[in-house]
Amino acid sequence: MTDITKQAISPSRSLVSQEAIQVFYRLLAALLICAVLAVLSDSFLSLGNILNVLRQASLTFFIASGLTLVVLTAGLDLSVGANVALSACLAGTVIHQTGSPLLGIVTALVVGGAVGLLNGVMVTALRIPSFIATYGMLWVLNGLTYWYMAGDTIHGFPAGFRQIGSGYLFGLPIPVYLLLVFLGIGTLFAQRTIWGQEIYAIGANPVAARLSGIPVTRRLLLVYAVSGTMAGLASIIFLSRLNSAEADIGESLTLPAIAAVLIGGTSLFGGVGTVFGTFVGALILTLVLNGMNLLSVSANWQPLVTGVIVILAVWLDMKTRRRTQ
Amino acid sequence: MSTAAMPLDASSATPLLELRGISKAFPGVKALDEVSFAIYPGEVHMLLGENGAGKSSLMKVLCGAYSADAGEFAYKGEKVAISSTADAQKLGIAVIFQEFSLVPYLDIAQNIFLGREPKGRIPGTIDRRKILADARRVLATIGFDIDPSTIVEKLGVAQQQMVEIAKAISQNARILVMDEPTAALSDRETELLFALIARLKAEGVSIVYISHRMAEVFALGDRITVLRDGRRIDGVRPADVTPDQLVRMMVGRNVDMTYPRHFADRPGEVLLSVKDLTSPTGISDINIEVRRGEIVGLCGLVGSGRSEVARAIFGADPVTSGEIIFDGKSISGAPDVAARRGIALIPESRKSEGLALLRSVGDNLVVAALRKLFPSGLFDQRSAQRTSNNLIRQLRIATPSARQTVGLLSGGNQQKVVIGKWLAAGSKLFIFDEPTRGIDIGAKSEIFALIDRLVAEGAAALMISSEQIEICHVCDRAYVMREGRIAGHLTRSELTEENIVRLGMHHA
Amino acid sequence: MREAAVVSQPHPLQRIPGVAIVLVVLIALFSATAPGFLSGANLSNVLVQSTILTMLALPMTLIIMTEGLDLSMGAVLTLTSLCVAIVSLATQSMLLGLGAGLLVGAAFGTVNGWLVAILGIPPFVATLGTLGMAQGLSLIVSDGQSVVGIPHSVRDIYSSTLLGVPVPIVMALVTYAAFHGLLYHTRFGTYIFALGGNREALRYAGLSPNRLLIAVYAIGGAMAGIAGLLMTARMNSGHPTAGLGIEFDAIAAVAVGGTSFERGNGWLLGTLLGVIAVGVLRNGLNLISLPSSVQVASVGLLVIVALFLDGLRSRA
Amino acid sequence: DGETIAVFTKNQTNPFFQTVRVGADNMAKVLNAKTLHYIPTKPDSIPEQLSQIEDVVVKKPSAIVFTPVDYKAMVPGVEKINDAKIPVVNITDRSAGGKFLSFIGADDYSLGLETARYLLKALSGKGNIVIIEGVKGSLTNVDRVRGFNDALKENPGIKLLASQPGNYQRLQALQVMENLMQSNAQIDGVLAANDAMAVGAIEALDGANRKAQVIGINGTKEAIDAIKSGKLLASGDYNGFAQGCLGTMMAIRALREQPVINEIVLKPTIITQDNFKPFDVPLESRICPTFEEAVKLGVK
Ligand SMILES: Nc1ncnc2c1ncn2[C@@H]1O[C@H](COP(=O)(O)OP(=O)(O)OP(=O)(O)O)[C@@H](O)[C@H]1O
Ligand SMILES: Nc1ncnc2c1ncn2[C@@H]1O[C@H](COP(=O)(O)OP(=O)(O)OP(=O)(O)O)[C@@H](O)[C@H]1O
Ligand SMILES: [Mg+2]
Ligand SMILES: [Mg+2]
Repeated sequence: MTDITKQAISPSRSLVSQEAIQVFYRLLAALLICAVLAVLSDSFLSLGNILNVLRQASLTFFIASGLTLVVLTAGLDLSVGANVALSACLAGTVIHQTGSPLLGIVTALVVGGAVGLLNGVMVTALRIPSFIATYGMLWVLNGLTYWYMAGDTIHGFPAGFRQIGSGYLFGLPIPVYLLLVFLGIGTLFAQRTIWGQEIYAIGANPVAARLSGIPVTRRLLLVYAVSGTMAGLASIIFLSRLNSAEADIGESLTLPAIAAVLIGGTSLFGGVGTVFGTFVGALILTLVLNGMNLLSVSANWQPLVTGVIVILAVWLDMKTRRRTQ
Repeated sequence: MSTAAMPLDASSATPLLELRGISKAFPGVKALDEVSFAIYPGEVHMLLGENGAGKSSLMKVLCGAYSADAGEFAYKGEKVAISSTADAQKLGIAVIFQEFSLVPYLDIAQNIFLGREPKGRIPGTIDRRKILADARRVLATIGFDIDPSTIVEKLGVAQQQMVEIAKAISQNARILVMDEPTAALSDRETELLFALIARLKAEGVSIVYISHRMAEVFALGDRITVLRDGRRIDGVRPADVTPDQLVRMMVGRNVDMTYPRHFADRPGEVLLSVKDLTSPTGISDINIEVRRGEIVGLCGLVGSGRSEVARAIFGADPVTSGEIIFDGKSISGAPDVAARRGIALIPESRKSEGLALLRSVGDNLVVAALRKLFPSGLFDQRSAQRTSNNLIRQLRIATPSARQTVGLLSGGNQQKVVIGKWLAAGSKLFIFDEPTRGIDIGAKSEIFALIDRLVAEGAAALMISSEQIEICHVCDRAYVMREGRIAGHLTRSELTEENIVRLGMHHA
Repeated sequence: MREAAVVSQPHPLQRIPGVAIVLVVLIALFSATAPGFLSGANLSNVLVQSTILTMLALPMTLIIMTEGLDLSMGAVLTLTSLCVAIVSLATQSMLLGLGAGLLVGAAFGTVNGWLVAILGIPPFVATLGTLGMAQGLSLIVSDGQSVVGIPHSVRDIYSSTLLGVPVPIVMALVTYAAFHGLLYHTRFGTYIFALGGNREALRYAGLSPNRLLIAVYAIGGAMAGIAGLLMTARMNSGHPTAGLGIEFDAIAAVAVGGTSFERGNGWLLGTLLGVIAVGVLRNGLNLISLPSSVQVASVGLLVIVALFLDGLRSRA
Repeated sequence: DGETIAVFTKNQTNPFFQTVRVGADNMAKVLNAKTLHYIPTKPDSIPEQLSQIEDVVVKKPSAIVFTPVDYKAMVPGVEKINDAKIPVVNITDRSAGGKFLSFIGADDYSLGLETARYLLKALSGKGNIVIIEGVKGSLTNVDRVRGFNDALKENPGIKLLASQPGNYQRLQALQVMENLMQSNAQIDGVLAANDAMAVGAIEALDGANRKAQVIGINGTKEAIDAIKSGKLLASGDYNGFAQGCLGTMMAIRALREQPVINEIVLKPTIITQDNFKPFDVPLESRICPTFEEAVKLGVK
């Protein structure tokens, strides 16, 4: 037996996985940003502000968490923002017409999920590259929403419904609880179920995954549907938090969500990344914007700073990965 | 095959190129450990060793693709530096790589002369007429009759290998390295290649030849260098050794190359029965039966449609008509259905179809068995780790740990991982498509022993191999394919290389 | 054995992408339903409107062939357009303006290439980052305001004609010819195929894939600079958000034009067809005046239908 | 009769432009003409509006009612319309160049000034204020914010804490407001450059259980509902409906060779709890002003 095989039998020395290390680095970066902000601004460390950051991060996270799964399969979903807009507008209408928030929530989830499923069908059955298919879908959804809303705003929802987005429970905003719940579910799903493992395998090599007996088409449909459903969920949070919906709300949501996924260390080539990383990515992005608000930095600088952070995050990720390998 | 030039006496001439004390380490692996290696003018120098012994790495160092951590080069006795492929090319070194280095959407001519295109009249442009003419000439010298303006993407594996050879030849190299050039070639092309080697050698070109096929070693080699675990073990001449001795040097122990099997007296019940199978990929009216406890061969020439049969049975390709009955029940549909019912396919291209190259060895080993290992649907990292460590031990996969990225393993060890993942899945029927391609002799016998054990325990195997001798050694019986159809069936007693070739050829 | 030399070349018709079919259908449809669609003035309209996108989609084709992507193109176009405006305003010279645009564009392209090739950052991420930077710089240099009062020589680029052909069309044609020659008849073009198809092959051939890659991205940036001149000329002003998002149109044109995102399989003529299809669709819908929401959905549908047709044909 | 009027607006998403379009449609119906709407598919896209102009010039509508997406960058487009000799009326944002039959718009500066004054009066001239700006560089935003600031100058007792952009977007305004509340313990008033941002700011205040007087601009339905329920102090009415009506009216009158008014700058109305009733009706059932009323409006 060769030396190399002997090594193989001895149990692997490092107990912590590569992914855990990468997420740890990210948390460190987030803490560093916090430290800098705490020095620069007195109000940063107040409880209110921290809850603020968490609540703002939660919206990005809901969209980005579903997107993470899609990106893990080496796909992309550019339609999430437009999906949020359509789901929010339809759900808003249903709540208005029926007075039932529950029906509205169901509508948003169903619409969001259906749009996601349709994306999945385009990617699997029609074999259109996801990047292009979902870009097409983005405009189709925008067209639908614009037509449906005709420039109107839907607003004013029952107080109970509004609690979801703006209420508090034991001093914490309710979206933060939702965030923790979905962070848990997402992490368990990706790391602790065989479906999650299959998704990683598909992202790493779809052909090999298929020939390993993984039902690739069904898993991809699932992943896109989940991404769509999470967009539907985000639309609920949006509705209940802003108490209104209009056609253009999705426009500014997609790129930050993608940025959060990337800052979180998920690779666009598929097969690498974690939902928790995405959470930290959303947190970093929100912290930076929050900091710029607190320090009254001109908004002109925001795109530039975001761009630099995305590049820096991915570059550092690659650097640290190579070193620990 | 007889070769014209006599092997040179190593002591009487200065080597054309000498590598001294070359070391190269990758994270977790010492690929080369103070290897010295000399190439003399006009010789065919065989480089042997197990999978992962460091052969390809040494050649990559030689051609400047990898830079060595330590060691030096001497060209005709003078010290030189080879720090880039350009340096190597200046010294007249050309390589036929184990992994193809062709560009899919360029034509054959552009591929052959990549980086050395004849200049056109306008600066920066290519003289199209000249490049085609030159390519035609090179293709003619290797006896490959094809239009050089054909896009490489459209070529089969064997044809691509021929282009690869043409590309290396066209550099008028003084040292030509061939890394397992015949692994993808059929007999005809192999013969062409051997004739070419003889001609080049007569012209004084030195050839370094890496192969896992014993027959080639003795047919072609003037000298043999054996590597093991990144170290040079010995340099010998073919006349001075027996195959068994060579294997011993490579593996460090005795290996029985007749692959002993426990043939069952009585075949078991029918496990797979394929009836009149036709598929759009070009196979028709296939009738095959495989019983428990059997290894059934599927042979024929490259392109005869063996892989297509395998894929159709596994559900990877669609089926136009016919029926596949597995374990008493009709089966149709996708690979996931077949896999769940207990069929395993070890595909022919491990890199593109068999492995997730960027994932770890462990991840790849359990991927086909997830459903079996974790029936609850809940995945447990520890138990997955245990399974993969067991497989690594059982298959003697050379890897620093289950966490190693599978793409960094040597070719043979990658192949073991592909086979390993189906062992964990507990399949009943194993379809092997060229399971030993690129695998060293030691590993080969291990794999055959493994297959033997599987079928002895009640599984069955359908095995595709281009090496007829393997089919003859290990199969209970075999089907021979020709042009997408079953041309004949050979029982154990009829199973000889002559019979396979006779049935497989045109108008036999 | 099968005869080695028999390799079936695809029928030339097989190369026609779905978008060509869609284009023919659209032209037939609009000719029948939209009065004035076939008039010379309108056709010239469609072509002139497509020029800026053409000048971006062609280099985008090369970039996608290297298995890359340039999301920053729209933002860089915006920035170069502003640079053209600001510099030509300050110097009253169109050429200096163009020079500034080219310089800034090529600089951004080079940075993209450097990030992708040297730092090894995935193209999507690298160019998403530079998108933000270019957008930020646009806002900062203009402080969010339009730049007006630029010299007439700039504006004339867009509105004058050469031998009766509008100058933007001439520029686009020259660009197409240049890219065609570059990709199919030069060594550099050959290497672009190799950058996406098999980068190792380049390395073994003694060429530096990194330098080539940087060059490809730099060309993309420089083209954004030239397109920036057209854009400024068209608006007779510079504006800090004018070009945002156009990169997606360029990518869509490349994708429907039959260039795949893998293995270096690119087709410039297909890209041109894609650009024209987008132009014809927008123009025709304006002429028959369907509800605006239909127009919003139309490009999305075009992309999906064209690629769906491609999928059907490749399976048949 | 039967003239087609091409109406150009900036986007399909802002409720304000919907009121413009409905106004134009209502007026066209009254005068027996037809409208065709041209709206960029990407909100406020300059190249798209330029292309639409080029396409429309081929189609040759009887007249054009035009809102430039950018008042400077669209000048070449307007010149194209002029070259094609199609009569064109400028509404909402005043174009920096080109020839128009008339201009119908609101004065963003006085709108900002008056609305801010109303709020400052409600605060009795003292307290802490934040401004939430619209899209940087857009004409409407520049003038509105200038109006806000001038109103602040008249009240030395007022302290301006911050002036941050919310890009006319509800969510961004909400988040900006949340963040500003962290660094400022006491905020008494919020000047928002449109209603969507004002409502976003109110949601942020509600969420933090804090109170402040908020004003917005546009007089949208949602703002009126908020005024009704006492959450919003006031909204400056930009009168998009009247702009759409009057723009179309002038275009059609010019075609029919009737006299037109060269310029109408609608005076700001501050919609408050006291006067919201007339605005609280569905758009479609609102009635366009007559020419006689318009004449009165046109008088400076
Ligand atoms: N780029 C690399 N990074 C890390 N390890 C590598 C790399 N290339 C080779 N190795 C390791 O170096 C060792 C030697 O590999 P090499 O490819 O030279 O073997 P080989 O003798 O050619 O084997 P085979 O017969 O299977 O082709 C193996 O253990 C392999 O895993
Ligand atoms: N002579 C040839 N001309 C063109 N293509 C060929 C030729 N030979 C083989 N191919 C291609 O090579 C691939 C392998 O052939 P195929 O799978 O049909 O045969 P096989 O009997 O399974 O051979 P293998 O032993 O390589 O698996 C196919 O894609 C086939 O199209
Ligand atoms: Mg090797
Ligand atoms: Mg085969």
